[in-house]
Amino acid sequence: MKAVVTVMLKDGVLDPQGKAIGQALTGLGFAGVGEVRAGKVIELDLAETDPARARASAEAMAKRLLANTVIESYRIALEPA
Amino acid sequence: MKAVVTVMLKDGVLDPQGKAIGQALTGLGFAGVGEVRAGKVIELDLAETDPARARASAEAMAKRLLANTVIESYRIALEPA
Amino acid sequence: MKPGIVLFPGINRERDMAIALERAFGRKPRMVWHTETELGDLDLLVLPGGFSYGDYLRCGAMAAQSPVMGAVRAHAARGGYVLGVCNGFQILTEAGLLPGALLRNAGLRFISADCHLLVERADTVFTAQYQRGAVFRAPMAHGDGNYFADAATLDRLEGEALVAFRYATPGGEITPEANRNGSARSIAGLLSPNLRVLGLMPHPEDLVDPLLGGTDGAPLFAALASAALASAA
Amino acid sequence: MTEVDAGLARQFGLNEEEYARVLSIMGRTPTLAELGVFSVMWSEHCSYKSSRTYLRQLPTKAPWVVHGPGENAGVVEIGHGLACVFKMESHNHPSFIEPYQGAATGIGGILRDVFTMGARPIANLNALRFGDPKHPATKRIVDGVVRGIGGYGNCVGVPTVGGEINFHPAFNGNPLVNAMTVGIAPIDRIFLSAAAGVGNPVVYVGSKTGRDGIHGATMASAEFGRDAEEKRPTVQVGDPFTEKLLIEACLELMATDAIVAIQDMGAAGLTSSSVEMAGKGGVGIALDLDAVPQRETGMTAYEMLLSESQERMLMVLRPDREAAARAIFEKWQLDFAVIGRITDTGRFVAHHRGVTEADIPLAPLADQAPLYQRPTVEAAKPAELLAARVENRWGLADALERLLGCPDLCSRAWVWEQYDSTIGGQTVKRPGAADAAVVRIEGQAMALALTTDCTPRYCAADAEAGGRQAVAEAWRNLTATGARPLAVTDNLNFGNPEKPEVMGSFAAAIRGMASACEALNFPVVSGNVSLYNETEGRAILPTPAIGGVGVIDDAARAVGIALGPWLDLVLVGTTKGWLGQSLWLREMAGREEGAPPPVDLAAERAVGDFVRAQILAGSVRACHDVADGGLLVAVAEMAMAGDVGVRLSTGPREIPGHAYWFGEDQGRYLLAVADSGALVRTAEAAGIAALRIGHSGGADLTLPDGGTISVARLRAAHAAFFPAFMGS
Ligand SMILES: Nc1ncnc2c1ncn2[C@@H]1O[C@H](COP(=O)(O)OP(=O)(O)O)[C@@H](O)[C@H]1O
Ligand SMILES: [Mg+2]
Repeated sequence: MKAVVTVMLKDGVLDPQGKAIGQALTGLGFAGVGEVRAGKVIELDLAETDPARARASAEAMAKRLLANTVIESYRIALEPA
Repeated sequence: MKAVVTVMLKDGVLDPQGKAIGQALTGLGFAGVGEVRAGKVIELDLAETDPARARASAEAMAKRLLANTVIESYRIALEPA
Repeated sequence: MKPGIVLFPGINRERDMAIALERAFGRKPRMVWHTETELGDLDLLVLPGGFSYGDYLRCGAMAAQSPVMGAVRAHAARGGYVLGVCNGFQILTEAGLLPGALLRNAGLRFISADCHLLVERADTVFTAQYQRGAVFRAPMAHGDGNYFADAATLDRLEGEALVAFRYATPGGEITPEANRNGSARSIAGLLSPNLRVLGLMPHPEDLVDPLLGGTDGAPLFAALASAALASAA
Repeated sequence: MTEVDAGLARQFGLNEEEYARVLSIMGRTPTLAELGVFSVMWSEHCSYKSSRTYLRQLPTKAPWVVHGPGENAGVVEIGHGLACVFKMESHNHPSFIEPYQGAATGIGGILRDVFTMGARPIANLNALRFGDPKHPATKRIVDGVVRGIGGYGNCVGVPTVGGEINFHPAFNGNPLVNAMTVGIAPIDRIFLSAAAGVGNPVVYVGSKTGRDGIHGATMASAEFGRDAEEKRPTVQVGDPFTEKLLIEACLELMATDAIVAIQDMGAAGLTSSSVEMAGKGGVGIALDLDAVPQRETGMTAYEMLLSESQERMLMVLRPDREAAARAIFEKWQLDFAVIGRITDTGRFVAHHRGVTEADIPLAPLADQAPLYQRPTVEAAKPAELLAARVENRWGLADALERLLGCPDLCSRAWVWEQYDSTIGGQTVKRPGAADAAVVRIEGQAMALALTTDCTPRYCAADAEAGGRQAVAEAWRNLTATGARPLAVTDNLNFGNPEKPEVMGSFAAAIRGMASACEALNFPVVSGNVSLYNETEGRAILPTPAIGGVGVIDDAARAVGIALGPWLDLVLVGTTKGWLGQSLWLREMAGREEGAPPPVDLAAERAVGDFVRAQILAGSVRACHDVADGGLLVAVAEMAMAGDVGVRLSTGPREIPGHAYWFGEDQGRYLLAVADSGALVRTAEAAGIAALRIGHSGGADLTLPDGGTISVARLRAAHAAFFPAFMGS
């Protein structure tokens, strides 16, 4: 299966990149742009075919390496490979 | 509405970060990890409430700034704010 | 010709560049703020190194969208001279003034070290005071200097001989070890088809003073200055 | 609403006695915000309550000292109408919790301490101590800290030109990240923090305020109800882009006459900056917290007063210059808000949503701040370890190769190649090129020499000797480039001050530092104290890190360590063969024993002044002080830097070979000269020990015990550790 792990800074943690992107978009004349948050996405091709087990191992990878849980939160989405 | 713009390197563009993550995961003992791709995600709070128009402006932002189409492709997902 | 340095928020090598230009031209370059749209009588525009907009999102992406870039484009279209170093090179590619893009260094780490550059062309206003095939030293200081373009573009660049410099060994060989950031075909510097726009990653402006370890970078600025005299005459 | 009582005060770090003092000052129960203010102002970090009495022992004066301790950074005169502004500060705990952001925000904080005073930062250094490379956490911490320092420093465009790194198991759970910034300012344009001018606007500039790093106590107190989650103190994230804009905007404003006083918002942010500014000025200050630029919604007065959001400054302006100042900050796209006024009440007052959240008399807040004379116990000093009592089973070549490859002596290129060391176009001696970094001052012939030094293993064995040695080594490293040492900043990293043996080592280290600063006329002008550095209840090695600054009037006269061919190598200074606490003893014999090498301050000064004179006279091609690893390691370092071999002569018969070549006797330098005869004669005439020990040439090190090893092989051994350890 394919697991898509999205890693974002936790709420309340300063996101300098998102802030700069938001200012730039407004500067380019895009109206109605509110808060902008920037994060990472990691797409994993997993040999695992069972969704539950695939999610579990993606979960473990996120905790262990993909996300820095001191400042980041993550979410996982599964797609058939 | 909320627009989530996901930006990935195009196939054929070397992704050393994805490669390094893949190696690290295997090194940590995670089995069955195939190709790994690393990308960016930008979450935008938009004042726009009409999905079609929200998507159109996110599209324009991606083309203009958020993605460099020489090396990157992007996809847009909309969520109710 | 009159040199100007274009300043974007977060640029930080403008002082180094101003020193190198003043040494060669004998006069201070004009500083151009990113919101200016009238460049007056400037005929060399330099986009210096640094971290415009913090290198957030993509190096050079936001700077490439600033008001002054319209004027820079027009200047280039008129056949004016443009030099982009490091972040300046990244901005030129993001603005489409040079092809390709600069990706994260292959090793995923910032590299601050001297490199050696093989001169591929000595028949440009930028490189006239180097010999073709000569090798010179320059400090590099970047995290995203890994030049990328698709195969077709690379072949065209080679075919039209638009590669100005390649990473090489001190002896002038092109090797993977000498190409520390992983650039395609070891490309360190690129020219526009009319040879009037040059972008390169390393910093010749930081090697123009014997006290700082050498003057390998000086010929680039001397060449521009003497072209200036020629055009003035 | 949270109930304020002794219990909550305890959670906020105030003991009964301290809370009683709060009650008597206030004459009532303080509000939550007031309690927060007292707790941070009276914290160890802000009040120096355990260390203050000792810091007073440090010499802080010299004719060239313009501002000593007490300002945001120290200021010394360097000539040509210029002043050098510098300070060192720790970010140890944050760097353990989140290595990248902890180190990055440490750089941001020390930069602000320097440009707050009107100086353009021209160089950064960092003194790092990590745990055992074999400890599972060490690699991650090294990676994050190095990336963080580079990520912030490279982006703001200040060259990182030097520093030091040690590894030791005592730092496993508590790395030390001490960052030093050096700046240059016109001597008549130094900005201070003492507020003045009743009615003058108090202006906030920089980033918006969030709930970053709010007093850890907040988390401890459960009373915050439903949305406790969002109120958790969050790790501070650095924004070097905003810092760069802040530097340029502040320096642009400082070129005008708009600023009455200015202060960075460091630890305890808005509270400590406004309290310090008003307190130093002997005035009062009234803040309107509704005007504070806020990043998050629903922030309370308590949160705004204690937030440690980065990249913020507080200024008192001349009222007639407010508009001009605002224009500058808007040009740089930074927040600019008038958040209060200077008053004549002598009180710190904060209003929020129509409520007076804090109203504290400033004088007692400062004067009655706790001051402790903590009990001290000083460990017995270890006896000298006689060389004769240490048997040697290794040839010089084998020992040298192993020492050069050990974590404490190996090449740091992997680290400094991630730091931009050339930006600014003034770096005369880059990392690795000389004993101190040499950075020319733009538009001048003169340059600064910069170094950081401390040998924690010496301090652990004998804190007084170690403190003295740290100062002496900094002085020596500056001298070895030809520079005239001017002053030091320090960063005193120790364990829990409530433990008598920790406080004893602190007292002893200060004594040692003070004696060296005195004897070398090398005053302390700024610094920082970091206590409670403990690993699982075990204290770190005492680490009084010293940052040294010197000046060399003609940068062209500065020398490095790179040896050229066909030169004589002359050892200047006295060698006894001191193996106690040496790296040879630890790495080869596996023993960490004995007294550390003593520093004879009179000899130190005489030898150093002699060496400097020789360098400035122009006869010295290269110079290197003899430090960690001893004489043979110093020779090898010069050979590797110059990529040339050396043929060494046999040492004195009376000293065992391993003690002579690897002993760490202090106060010694290696000089490379064309004609050793002349040098040795002048030295003798001056009563200085000088001995020709070898001659350069070829590609090998030819050793007196008959062994030979190629410089190429030494380089390989030297370069191997970091890439192998970090896996790249
Ligand atoms: N170990 C020390 N030696 C000398 N001066 C010190 C030391 N520790 C702190 N200081 C001085 O005390 C003052 C307050 O230090 P600190 O709280 O770190 O300042 P800031 O809050 O501006 O960072 C500064 O002037 C600093 O130089
Ligand atoms: Mg300060």
